[in-house]
Amino acid sequence: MNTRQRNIDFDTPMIEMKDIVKKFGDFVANDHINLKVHKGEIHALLGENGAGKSTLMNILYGLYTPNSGEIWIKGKKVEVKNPNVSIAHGVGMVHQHFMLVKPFTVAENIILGMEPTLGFNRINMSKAIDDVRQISEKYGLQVDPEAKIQDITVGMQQRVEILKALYRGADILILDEPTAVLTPQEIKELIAIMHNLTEQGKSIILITHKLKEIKAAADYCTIIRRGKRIDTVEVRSTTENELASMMVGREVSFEVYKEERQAEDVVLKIENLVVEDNRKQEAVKGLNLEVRAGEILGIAGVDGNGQTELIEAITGLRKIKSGRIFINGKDITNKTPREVFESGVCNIPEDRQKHGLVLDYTIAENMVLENYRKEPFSNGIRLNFPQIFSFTEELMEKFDVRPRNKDLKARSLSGGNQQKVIIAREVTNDPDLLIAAQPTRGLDVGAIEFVHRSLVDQRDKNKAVLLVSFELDEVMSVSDNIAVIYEGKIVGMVNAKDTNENELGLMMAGGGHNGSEQ
Amino acid sequence: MRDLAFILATTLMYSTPLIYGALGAVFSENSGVVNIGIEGMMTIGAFAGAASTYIMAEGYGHLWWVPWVGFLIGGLAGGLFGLLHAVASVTFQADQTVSGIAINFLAPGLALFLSRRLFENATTTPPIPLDAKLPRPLNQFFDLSSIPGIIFNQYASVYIAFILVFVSWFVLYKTKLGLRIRAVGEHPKAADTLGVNVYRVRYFSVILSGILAGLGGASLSMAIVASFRPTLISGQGFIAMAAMIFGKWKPHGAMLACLLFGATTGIQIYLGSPQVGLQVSANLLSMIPYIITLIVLMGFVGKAVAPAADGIPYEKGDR
Amino acid sequence: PQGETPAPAETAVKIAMVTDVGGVNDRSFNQSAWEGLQRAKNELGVEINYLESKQEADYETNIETLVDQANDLVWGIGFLMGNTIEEAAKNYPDQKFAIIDYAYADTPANLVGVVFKEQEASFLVGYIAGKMTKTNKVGFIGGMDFDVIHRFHYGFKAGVKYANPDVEVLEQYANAFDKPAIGRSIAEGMYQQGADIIFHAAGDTGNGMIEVAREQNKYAIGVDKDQNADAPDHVITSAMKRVDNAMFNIAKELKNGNFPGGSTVVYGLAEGGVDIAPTSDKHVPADILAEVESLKAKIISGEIKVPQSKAEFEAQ
Amino acid sequence: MEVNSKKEKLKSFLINETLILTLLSIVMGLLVGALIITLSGYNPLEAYRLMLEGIFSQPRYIAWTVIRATPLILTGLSVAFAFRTGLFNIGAEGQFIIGALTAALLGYFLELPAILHVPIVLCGSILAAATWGGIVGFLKSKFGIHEVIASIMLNWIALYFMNYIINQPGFKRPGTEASFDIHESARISIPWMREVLGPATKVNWGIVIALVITAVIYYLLFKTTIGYELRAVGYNKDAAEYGGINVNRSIMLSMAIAGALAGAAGAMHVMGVSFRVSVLAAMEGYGFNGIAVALIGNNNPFGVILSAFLFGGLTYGGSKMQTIGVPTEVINIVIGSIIFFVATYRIFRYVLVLFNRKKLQKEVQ
Ligand SMILES: Nc1ncnc2c1ncn2[C@@H]1O[C@H](COP(=O)(O)OP(=O)(O)OP(=O)(O)O)[C@@H](O)[C@H]1O
Ligand SMILES: Nc1ncnc2c1ncn2[C@@H]1O[C@H](COP(=O)(O)OP(=O)(O)OP(=O)(O)O)[C@@H](O)[C@H]1O
Ligand SMILES: [Mg+2]
Ligand SMILES: [Mg+2]
Repeated sequence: MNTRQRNIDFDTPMIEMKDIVKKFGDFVANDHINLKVHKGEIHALLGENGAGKSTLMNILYGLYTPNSGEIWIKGKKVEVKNPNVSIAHGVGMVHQHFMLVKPFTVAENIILGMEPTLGFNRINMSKAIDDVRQISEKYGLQVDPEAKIQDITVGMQQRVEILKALYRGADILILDEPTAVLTPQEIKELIAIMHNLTEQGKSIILITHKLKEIKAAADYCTIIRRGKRIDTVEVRSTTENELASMMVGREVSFEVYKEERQAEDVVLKIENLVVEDNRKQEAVKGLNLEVRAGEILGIAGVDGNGQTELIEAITGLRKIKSGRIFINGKDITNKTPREVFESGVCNIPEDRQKHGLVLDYTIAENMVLENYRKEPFSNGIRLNFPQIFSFTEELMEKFDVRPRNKDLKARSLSGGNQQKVIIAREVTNDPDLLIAAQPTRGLDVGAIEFVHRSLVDQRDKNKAVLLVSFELDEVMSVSDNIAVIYEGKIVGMVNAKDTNENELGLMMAGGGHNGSEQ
Repeated sequence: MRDLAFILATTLMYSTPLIYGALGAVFSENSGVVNIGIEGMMTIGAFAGAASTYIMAEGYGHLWWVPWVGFLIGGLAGGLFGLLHAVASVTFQADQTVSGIAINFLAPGLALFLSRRLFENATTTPPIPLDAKLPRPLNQFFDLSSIPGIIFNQYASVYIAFILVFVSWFVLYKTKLGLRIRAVGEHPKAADTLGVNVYRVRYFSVILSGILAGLGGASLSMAIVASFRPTLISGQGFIAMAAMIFGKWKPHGAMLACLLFGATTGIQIYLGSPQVGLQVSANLLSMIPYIITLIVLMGFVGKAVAPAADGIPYEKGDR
Repeated sequence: PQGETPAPAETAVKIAMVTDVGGVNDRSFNQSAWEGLQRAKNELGVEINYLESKQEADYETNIETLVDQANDLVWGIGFLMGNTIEEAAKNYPDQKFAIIDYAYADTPANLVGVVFKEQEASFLVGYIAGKMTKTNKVGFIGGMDFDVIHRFHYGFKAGVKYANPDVEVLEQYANAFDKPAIGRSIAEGMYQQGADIIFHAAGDTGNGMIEVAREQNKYAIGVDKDQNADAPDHVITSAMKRVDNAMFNIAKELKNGNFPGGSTVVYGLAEGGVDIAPTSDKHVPADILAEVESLKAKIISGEIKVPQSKAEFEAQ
Repeated sequence: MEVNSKKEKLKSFLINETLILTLLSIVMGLLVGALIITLSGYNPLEAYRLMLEGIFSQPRYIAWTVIRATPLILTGLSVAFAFRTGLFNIGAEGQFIIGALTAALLGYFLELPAILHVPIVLCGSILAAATWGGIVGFLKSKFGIHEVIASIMLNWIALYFMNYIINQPGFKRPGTEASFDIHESARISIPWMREVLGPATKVNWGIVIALVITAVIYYLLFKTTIGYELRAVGYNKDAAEYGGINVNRSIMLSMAIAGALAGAAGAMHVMGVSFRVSVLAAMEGYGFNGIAVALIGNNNPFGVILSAFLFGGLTYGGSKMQTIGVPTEVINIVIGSIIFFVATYRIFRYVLVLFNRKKLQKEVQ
């Protein structure tokens, strides 16, 4: 798959990190880590959630100061006190969580900190826009410099992030999980861009949890486990399974094992649903859908085709313009979120920090976010904390939430563990319909395996599961049936066993030819 | 017509100190630091402006620069408390509301304390001589009793306020500095990763906010009246803060909100004046500005959104 | 505080006062009261002290603190303390109290209420205004709609009318004692309407008015104290309330053992309790001042009865 | 084991970091005050002795401190409660006024036996102030008006409204600028305490009621489903909505409760101390001081009690420093400094770290 011509210059090390140690309090996030990246190389970092990848890169970029260790950039020892130093030495970083100022335009975000000016400190905006156009053409990263960030897609935002680095003349790019929020199409484009960049002599450090991407993009891969470097391997000569087991320290299965079973009664029924998005445009346009008990229905589709609005409409977070929604034959159209929940719908939300958790509540408090009014957690008035605590402890054990401390605030958990808390809560409610939106985004393979297992378990308990994901692999391996959404409508319905990426990709692109190259 | 001119003149006069205060709040909050200490900063500015001008006028006679220096001293005094607020809320990542409230106790306390030390135990300063007050630049062009005269017979501080609104808008939306201030207020970490010094930008903005608020206080004690009194500010700092929110954290918006407030006060005074001869309780008339403000808010203004990082202390290396 | 009597005699009389929220140096009646006590210290050798109030809740505790300090007489300054002082007098029957600006229907024996005939001084400044106006329009700015302010208001109107029935009085209440910007606006409006002299009874709010007079070179009339110093060329006179005299007199009577407990003492022109400012001769022509003197006599003799409320004014 | 952990809990409750840092802040604030007093030419020790004596030397003084603290507990609680639910209640001042006014009206115009009169006056005032606070919540949830603007406007409206009502004939006591006194039956004084503590000391049941209300609020906020909902909305509206909580209703409820608390402060002030309402020329500051009290108390109901006592003690005892001439604004400077140090508690950590580093260096040498 990785078919490009490699042009690594092994005589020119761009980055050398030697014996880096970083502690947060007593916790050792980086434990004597070494890393070497050459000119023209794409070097992947692989590790479980919380292994210390982002920490290491933040050190390289000057956001954290290491407790000990040395950093050499282009053969010179550098003390990276702050990002200004690393930027000056040609290091650019695209962060795991986007560092974009939402109300600003693309151009404003790119030039921030290095603004071209006229007299009076005035920003030379037309020059800025021209500059942005130029570099975006040079590296094949198309963007509209005058669009506001809040109005463009995540894929576009990703490009802006890369352009920010390139605008500063970076020749070493750190990409921290750049693909976590991208659609398959966008990922493909990004990998092409990365190869294009290395051809122009840039080096890239790529962090990702997706082994397929590492195989497709990277030359070398350094594996980190619990803050320690395990090994650095040549990607070409290592299989995905080897990478995964080095990272987790055990065998990981990628196949989602599930038994055949017969779907039963219709649980969710949607008729001619029309929903508007925030800008009052119709995002869902007359959609029909059925999900049955004992079935995992996957919804495949490119981001922005109405998935978000569809889920919000079902769960009561968004008003419906027309159409009807039924759960077990009961009409829940335009009911409140609580009424929808009461009728047996649970939801693993797309944005776990915005909707899924009250970050300043403890894990225990978060575990009863929907159930706090019910027995045994309260008598309707008084919260029964002993019950809430024992329930939480039980779930944390069962779903392996780490660290095992119910009194911690949700904020202090890693992303993967935050997701586990939500899944534990939603699955334990034992809903007739479980909706899972992007449930594995940003999770490591071990955690992904766990999430998939949980979804299949629900199905096996004869519950209905609606899975929405931008990852075709996930949709194909977990679902029984797949519905393809395009421009607010279901444009195709296939059995997961009888389809392939090509067919789905074609439908996801509205039947056109765009997604059909694979 | 004359009545309208009167209302307009009152509007300009009354809204001026509010505009300074509101602009101060605009800068601070756009950089992500809530400043509820505007009230205190205005108080200390009012004192420092009036007291220093009086002392200089005593010492140097009535030279042209005396009021200007006094005005600046008023601003600097406010700026000093801006610095204090910045130390607390930027360096020590204090809860910004707490620090602002502290300033609302400290600044007026210090103003009274200094006043007693300087002026024989008096909590009010002696009046500034007329020719040591700020000038009234357009005064000589219009006959005082003519309609333009009524409207434009204003102190320089009034015109400066409006110039500052434009300058603030220009700085915030057209300059490098402004881009950085707003970036720091929206997403400090993003700015930090691009090498923008978040702390320095916030220090700058908060100190500037104090200076503007201080000028606002001085515009009251050196133009509208000619002395400092303990009750001089009495809540105007809070009104200015409300105006800043009303104006959606923008200089021009805040200005419009201040003008609305000034205009309704003008209408209130006009309705209570002998020529209207309305037989309505003064207490009911006094409610007018506040009620109209609420009604306008209900009718015209949608949800106001603060800068995303407003009120959140920035800590390097935080998640 | 500033310098207690050095080596007080064993039997030194101790007098103390609780100020209103304005504080002791408010350039107004609190300060005037303190000056009265200071004069009593200098001339009568009494020991004096004060406590400032920051808010209404301080009145009671300040009074109690002064009672604890074994003062012979405790003053409350300002009618806002009326109820509190009355309660204190009932609670401490052996302690002497006095209050400025309050008259009780039924005064306890250990309490003296001191009130002023503000209307008399206001009448005089009204007369001056009525005589000196060139536009036949004068103005009055009231602070809040209080009875005390009404005395200034209608005394002034009566004085103007007495001087010249053709003179129109523009009247407006600012509904605040602490908003000079509003005082300023009202004054600007009145001067625009053609008034050339304005009298205020509005505390700090009136300050805005004096400022406009200064700027527009118009005349202003001050209140409570001689406010000429605030604008020497423009404040032509002031309706003075000699709180200092009252404080001094009561101190003297206390020292001589004839504390007028159980009564309301009224200070008018006759008692030297109200007057026009001594600096009036700077601006007011001598002939008018001479007429004012004769008016004083008529008021003292009761020949002229000055109204102190709207009802009384309209009845005349 | 059980007992031990309970002991531990109690210990960590009593000697927690917040408390220690707050105490340090108080000490620092007093030091700043001492500096100012010295600069004014007075003896700070003498001044502070007067203050402490003024608070503690007689039971009567302690009683006054309690009386002073009572309304502050409730306005502080009002602000703290709103903070906990994500709202800034800068409107406690106006809610206090509405509570006081309603108490004066009901206390004067109704004639009932005390057993009915007291609860009716109290409940009526609380209801009125809750409505007043609820308006802010309504404006916020219905029109998106920021609670800070709405509260500031309503503060002034409340002030002028009260002045207007007091001026109505039949309510205003002639010859005064205040209302008639409320009837004895509406008062919450404790007459026999006056025999003990001196006739002027207005000891009343307010403190007991305030402490009970505080406990109720603590329970409501942290132990009940309603508190769970309100806090969730305060932390994360989106997640709360997702969890089935009606966000708009929560905002209104929260502001109404905050209003009720400030209103209770106003009512108890009228029923226990002033017995009437007077025309106000300016804000009295109960609500604004409540903000300071809430913040010093770390928005914790029990912290609020302690900080209200601190605040009450400083203002009451501090006023006695005037006896040697120390001006009253020194107290404001002290309070301001304390709040400032509470805000910048990290200063102490910083100093501590520096100190430890030096010690370490010494050890190395
Ligand atoms: N600022 C911080 N303070 C304390 N602990 C931190 C901080 N940043 C990271 N950590 C901890 O350090 C560890 C490594 O975190 P890091 O973000 O580097 O993980 P990662 O490998 O990037 O994980 P992921 O794949 O989830 O992004 C985690 O356990 C995390 O909780
Ligand atoms: N102080 C001012 N004086 C005159 N005109 C101004 C001033 N401030 C702003 N303007 C005008 O108002 C316009 C709007 O300003 P700005 O671009 O900052 O608002 P915006 O971000 O578009 O706000 P919104 O999205 O709320 O409309 C500007 O194009 C400018 O011409
Ligand atoms: Mg990471
Ligand atoms: Mg979407």
